[in-house]
Amino acid sequence: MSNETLITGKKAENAIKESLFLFTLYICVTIAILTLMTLIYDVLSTGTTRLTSDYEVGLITKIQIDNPIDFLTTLDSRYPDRAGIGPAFAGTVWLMIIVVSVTFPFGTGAAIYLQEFAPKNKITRFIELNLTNLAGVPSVIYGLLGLAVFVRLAGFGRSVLSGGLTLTLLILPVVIVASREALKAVPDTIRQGALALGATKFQAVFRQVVPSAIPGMVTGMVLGLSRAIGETAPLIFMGALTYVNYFPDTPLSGFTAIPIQVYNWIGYPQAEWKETASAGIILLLGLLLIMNSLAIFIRNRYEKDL
Amino acid sequence: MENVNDLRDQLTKTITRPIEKIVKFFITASAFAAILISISIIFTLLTEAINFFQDPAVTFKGYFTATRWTPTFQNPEYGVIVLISSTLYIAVIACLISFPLGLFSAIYLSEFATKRTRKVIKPVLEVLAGVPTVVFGYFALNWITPNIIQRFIPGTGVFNALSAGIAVGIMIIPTVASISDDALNAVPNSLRNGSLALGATRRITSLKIMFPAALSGIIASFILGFSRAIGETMIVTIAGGQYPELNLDPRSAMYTITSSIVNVSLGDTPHGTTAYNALFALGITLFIMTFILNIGSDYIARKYRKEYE
Amino acid sequence: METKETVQVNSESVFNVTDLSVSYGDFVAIKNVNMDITKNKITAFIGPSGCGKSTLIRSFNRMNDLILGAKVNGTITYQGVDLYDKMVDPVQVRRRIGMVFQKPNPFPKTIKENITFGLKVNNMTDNMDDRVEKALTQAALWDEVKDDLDKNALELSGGQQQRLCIARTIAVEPDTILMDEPCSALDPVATKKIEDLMQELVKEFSILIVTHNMQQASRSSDYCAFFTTKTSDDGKRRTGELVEFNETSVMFTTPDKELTEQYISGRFG
Amino acid sequence: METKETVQVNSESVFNVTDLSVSYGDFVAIKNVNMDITKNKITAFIGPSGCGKSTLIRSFNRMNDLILGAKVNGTITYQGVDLYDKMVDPVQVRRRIGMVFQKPNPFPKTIKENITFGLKVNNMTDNMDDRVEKALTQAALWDEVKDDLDKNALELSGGQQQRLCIARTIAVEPDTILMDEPCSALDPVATKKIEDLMQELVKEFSILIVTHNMQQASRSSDYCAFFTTKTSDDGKRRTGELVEFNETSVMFTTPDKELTEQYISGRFG
Amino acid sequence: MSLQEKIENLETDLHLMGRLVLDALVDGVRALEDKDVNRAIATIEKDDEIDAAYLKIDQDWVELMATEQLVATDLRLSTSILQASLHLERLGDLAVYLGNTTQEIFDSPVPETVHATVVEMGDLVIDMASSAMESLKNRDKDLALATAEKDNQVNRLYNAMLEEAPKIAGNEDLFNGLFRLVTCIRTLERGGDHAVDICELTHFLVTGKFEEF
Amino acid sequence: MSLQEKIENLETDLHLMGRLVLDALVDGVRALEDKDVNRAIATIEKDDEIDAAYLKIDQDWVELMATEQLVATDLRLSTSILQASLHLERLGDLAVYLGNTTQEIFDSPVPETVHATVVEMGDLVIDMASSAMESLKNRDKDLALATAEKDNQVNRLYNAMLEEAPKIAGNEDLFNGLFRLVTCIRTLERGGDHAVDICELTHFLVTGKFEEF
Ligand SMILES: Nc1ncnc2c1ncn2[C@@H]1O[C@H](COP(=O)(O)OP(=O)(O)OP(=O)(O)O)[C@@H](O)[C@H]1O
Ligand SMILES: Nc1ncnc2c1ncn2[C@@H]1O[C@H](COP(=O)(O)OP(=O)(O)OP(=O)(O)O)[C@@H](O)[C@H]1O
Ligand SMILES: [Mg+2]
Ligand SMILES: [Mg+2]
Ligand SMILES: O=P([O-])([O-])[O-]
Repeated sequence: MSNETLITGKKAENAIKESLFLFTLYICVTIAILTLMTLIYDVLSTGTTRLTSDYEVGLITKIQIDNPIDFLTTLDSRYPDRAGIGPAFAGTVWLMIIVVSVTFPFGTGAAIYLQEFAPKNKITRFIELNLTNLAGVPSVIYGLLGLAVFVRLAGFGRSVLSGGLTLTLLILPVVIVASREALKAVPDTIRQGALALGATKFQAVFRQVVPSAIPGMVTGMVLGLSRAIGETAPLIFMGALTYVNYFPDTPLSGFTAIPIQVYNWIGYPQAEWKETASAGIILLLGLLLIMNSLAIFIRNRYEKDL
Repeated sequence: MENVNDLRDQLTKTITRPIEKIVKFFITASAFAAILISISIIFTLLTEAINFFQDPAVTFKGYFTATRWTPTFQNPEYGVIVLISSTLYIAVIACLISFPLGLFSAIYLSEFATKRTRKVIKPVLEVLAGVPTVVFGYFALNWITPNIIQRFIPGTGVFNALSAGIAVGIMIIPTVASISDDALNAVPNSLRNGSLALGATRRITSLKIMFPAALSGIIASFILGFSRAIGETMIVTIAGGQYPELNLDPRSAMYTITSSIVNVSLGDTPHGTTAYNALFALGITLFIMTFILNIGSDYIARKYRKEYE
Repeated sequence: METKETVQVNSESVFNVTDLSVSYGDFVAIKNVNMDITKNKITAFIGPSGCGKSTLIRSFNRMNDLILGAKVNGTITYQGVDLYDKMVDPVQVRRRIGMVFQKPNPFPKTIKENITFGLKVNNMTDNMDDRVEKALTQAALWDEVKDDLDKNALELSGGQQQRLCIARTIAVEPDTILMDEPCSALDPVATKKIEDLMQELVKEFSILIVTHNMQQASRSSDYCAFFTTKTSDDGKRRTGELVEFNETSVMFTTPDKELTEQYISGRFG
Repeated sequence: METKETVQVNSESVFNVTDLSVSYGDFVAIKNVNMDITKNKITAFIGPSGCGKSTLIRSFNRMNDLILGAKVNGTITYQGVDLYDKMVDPVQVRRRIGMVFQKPNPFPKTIKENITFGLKVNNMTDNMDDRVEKALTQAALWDEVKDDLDKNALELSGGQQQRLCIARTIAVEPDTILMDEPCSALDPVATKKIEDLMQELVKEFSILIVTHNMQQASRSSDYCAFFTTKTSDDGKRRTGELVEFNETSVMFTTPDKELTEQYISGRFG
Repeated sequence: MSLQEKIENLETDLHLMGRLVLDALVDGVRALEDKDVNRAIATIEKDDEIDAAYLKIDQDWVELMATEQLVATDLRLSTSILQASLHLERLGDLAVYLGNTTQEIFDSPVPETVHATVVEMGDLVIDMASSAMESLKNRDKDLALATAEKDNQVNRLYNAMLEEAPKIAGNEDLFNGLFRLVTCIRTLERGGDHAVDICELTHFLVTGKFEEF
Repeated sequence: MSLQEKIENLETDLHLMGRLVLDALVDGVRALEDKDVNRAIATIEKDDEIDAAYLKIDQDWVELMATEQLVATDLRLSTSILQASLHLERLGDLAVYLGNTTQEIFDSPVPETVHATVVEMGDLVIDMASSAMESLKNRDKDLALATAEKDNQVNRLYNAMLEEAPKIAGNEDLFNGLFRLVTCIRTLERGGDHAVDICELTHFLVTGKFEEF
């Protein structure tokens, strides 16, 4: 066999096909990334003017919204330049508190049961199937469910509690699945190791497995929350879209939330509202970014340990 | 050696603590809550939907054959086919955008990207996946429609199916890319090395070895993406418009199941009216469609996971 | 139960296995095992893959209980007590009969916590520091880690991890240590260290070890059991069986069974 | 390039390694390797974990190109051609120098497709069926699978999978086969089969094998290279080095170096 | 080469060596019987070949043990081969001794009875050595036992002859001690050889080389 | 027990056996020198101990080889131990022969010169055997070589004596052949033993048991 093929060979011919293929891939990735960039750029460029502007429109205007903090604390208004996102922001905070306090115990509890204790039988399998399906059920349907169960049946009315519980139902499957993944990622050898030392099943799970899985569970929780924070559709059914211009003070108060407020503003025909909507979106994206970074941070910090 | 009886006493000394029982009860109950949620979804949707069909104005036949969806009109028509076709139409546009872009991005990420590039792009895609849909809706309405659609396809309305479809497509790219990437990554590295060691190029390796090996996972990502597109609400509500008639022109507005649900609920439809009940009929229709897709995707995904475990 | 008290226990043997078989559902993995395991000796289980060595060794501390569908028939008595008696709590059994696994599996915690975990679940919370030191010393690891007890155990090398796993096993003062291929994930140098360690430990513990490595069995065990899979007459079921149980020196020089000879001299199959 | 043609190639040797070192970024994994690999012989690489055996063997077919940051210095000539010459296409190199990996890695396709894949990418599409049969026969697998060529390769046993991987490697008619611990995932019976197979294959191919198993090196190789890690004077860097390269029979009876003797007789470290 | 083949080769070599030694023995005994100096010289010359065969077996054996882990029958076989080769080597020496003796006595008068007995014993030893190798080849325990029993006859002849010799010499009392001492001398001479052989082992242990001192 | 310890034990056993054999040789030579029948009997009795030591070494050796893979120095050492034990065993036989001879001749007249030479040779062999074992113990190649050279002196004495003996007997021509044949007989007797030893190997190969036939 000659050695020439090693040197000349079909390198060139291959190279063309290879580069072409790689080029296609580059294009696809670029488009995917570029749209995101465009989206963010568009929002930023429209919204920042709103957040930094100090111009006055109209005659009665006295409240000048000229910095982001004011935007966060001010009430909504009929005038785009004076509309703040205060009640919506407060509503979102309320929602988050309700969601976390209900989802965390139930989500992790269910995950621990299913992953560690559930017998491998038809009932368990049925629960699992339910969960995968629930995770994929469109959010509007949760809205309908919340409407029927919390608003009407439980009599919570169109309140922040109903909204929070509805969002809880929405992200519960996501959190359960993520927590299960975190538990699943704990090698079986850890369980066996603990049991072989004479630990009871309970000790093995709660002293070794769960602590190892906590970072993953928290990450799942954070990601679930970040989904909840941006959800709009189900909250529409909670009356969040009606003009709410006060801060909720009890769980049974009416409320609105940031994405709803944004949706509201998008709906107004005047061009100035675009800027206000953008400002709302910037806030929303900012919150998401913080939560995602948190999730990534936790994951990177603890992932290599296992 | 110790006495056999002592030993037996020791070995039979079982310890149980009440706290363990309580905790176990609680977590078991949590898990069963999942069933409860599903049952309540089906139950609430069904009961109200049954009320809907009991209205003499509504016929089962009409529900599936009428070509208009006008529940709040004087002479209401309930042609769900309008909504279903719009929904599928927009979903298909979304898939045409997201499948190739998502899949090729996944191939790039798992087969060609250096570790560093991957480390940047993966989180970016994840962030993209987390962007609230209302933002995509805003983007479709305020950027895609004026800057792309209306510029290149004159005569397009402010609300149009194309723009909504594209935005939905962009929204599900990360889903498709991320699950496909997971599927490609689940293929053991040893297969890649095996192929390269036989003298295959990277292109052949990714197309002939890695892609088929990850196929079931990729299909699962497609199905899930499609299901997401069908259930997507805010984008289509904001950018897709509400054209209540059967229509296949992408430049015009369309009326998806989800946006009609939102619209009905927005209006001051009183509780108990047929129009109100229609919400739940639509809900169950949507539920069934996504249910089938989700279960299918899960089934296929499970299969591929088993292959390499 | 009363009848059990009359059982005559050979003071030399720690386990007596009688007519043992283990099945997974319908599938009988290993059957008809009869053997007495001698105290303070190393007994090795060898045989081709799938002959049921792991299945069998897991029966000695009821780890099989954790496997879905696994069912043990026959009896294993441990110092005269039937391990599968309904009244016997497997958790207690595992405190007396420790186990070391194929892949080192330290908990993702500090070195010290790896050892104190076992102590805590066994209520051995007095003199914890002394116990930690003693266990690590016995496992020939103390000198290497004494200044780093708070280091994460996962930062240790594979061989050190395995010795840590042995340390945490002996810390709870079992009588017997079961080892399922404890060196198969280790390089020869680390393997040598573990083998040397076994020679030390056997003075105090009885050791059962499954190994794929015939040389390991031959050089480090006192007794050796050879298992193989036999195919049923209709060719459908393959079940593990004990072929020969003998002193290691006899097994490797003058095995009783032709099959053993074929296996140990590599002419199997 | 012209100059290369004048290189005097020892007709006996297939690779000449000169002053080779491989680094990952700043970390030098192995350095100063000089050796001639003899044609149609089995050459084994042994040494403690982390001494750079895998790193080195991957240099022989430029699989190191695929590892980020891996950098090869010095020269490896293959039948007189510098493998790291800029003009040399690594894809072509890998067609001539096959590789078998530690864990059997058949493609999740049929048995037949596993072999035809390599044939296709190498444009050897004539007489595919014959080539498939020949490769499987050479890999001592034909009889076991000839009726099931369309069975999924993943359904084969571990040992069969590894032989299939060998079959698909030899199907593309390389001159040399590199094997990185090809038996470490196999049981002794399957290992024996692969070793027997190597004895057959070496009549036609040159074989380089990395093995952790000293017995395997001693019983199946003709030449043996022993590597070890040496710590730099400041105790910070650990670099792999070739300690001894010798005929296997000499290495295992009268090694030249004290270090080799310590390693092969298990007194290392 | 597989382990199987390596052991088989080693055993074949042993039996080839056995053949050589038997040939040498036959030559030695016949040479002595016929006072055939040429044949005696031939016998002596064969010893180099025997020694070479012995060396090869030892070397191959060490290589085999170094490269393979032998157990059970394989191990016993290879051990037997090593030890048998040593015995054969010394039987080869015996043949040489017969050859040397033939050279010394071919022109001396020797008592007929003694001469006849030596030849008889020689034939017996040839027979025994041959059977012994046969038994080893065929793993024939019974043949081995039967062969071993023949040694009694050798011993009987030996003792009878040692008592006979002084009588033949003419003065039993006077010569008894002398003859016995001569056999001691022969025995001690062999003892020296054993010591030398141990020295060779030292050399082998230190250098790894088999060498005749 | 670690490999290291096992080999060390084996070597210790060999040197203990060496001690036994040397003691037996000293006893044998001294008994012959002094015509001391009691000491001769003691010598003969020691052989059982030697045989037992030999058997133990062989058994342990096989066990060692079966359970450990030895290479390089370890392998050479254990091989040397095995072979040395065989040589020692035969040196033990030599001592027994001297003991037996002493019993035969203690009341016979023996020519002074021959008697003296035998003792001289005996002392030489003792010296050689002792040095040989010493060289093996200390891995002393030079001592081994020096020791091996002493064999020349043994051979010289042997040849000289064989020429001397017929003269002492009174009729060189008549006795030359006779004496030489007697040494052949002694040699052949030992040959028979070698054949028996091979037979023992057959037995060992088949049954795995070391047994004296
Ligand atoms: N959890 C399980 N469920 C069903 N079958 C099992 C299970 N574990 C093992 N088996 C089967 O039981 C048989 C014995 O398995 P086991 O793991 O005990 O073998 P082994 O001798 O330890 O093999 P190896 O040497 O490969 O570890 C095998 O046929 C295996 O497939
Ligand atoms: N991709 C890589 N990047 C950085 N360092 C590496 C990489 N691969 C290996 N190394 C390092 O190079 C050294 C040699 O590794 P290599 O895998 O070649 O050793 P080896 O002799 O094959 O060991 P083993 O017997 O465990 O397989 C090790 O210190 C290892 O940590
Ligand atoms: Mg196992
Ligand atoms: Mg490696
Ligand atoms: O081999 P020897 O008969 O002289 O012991």
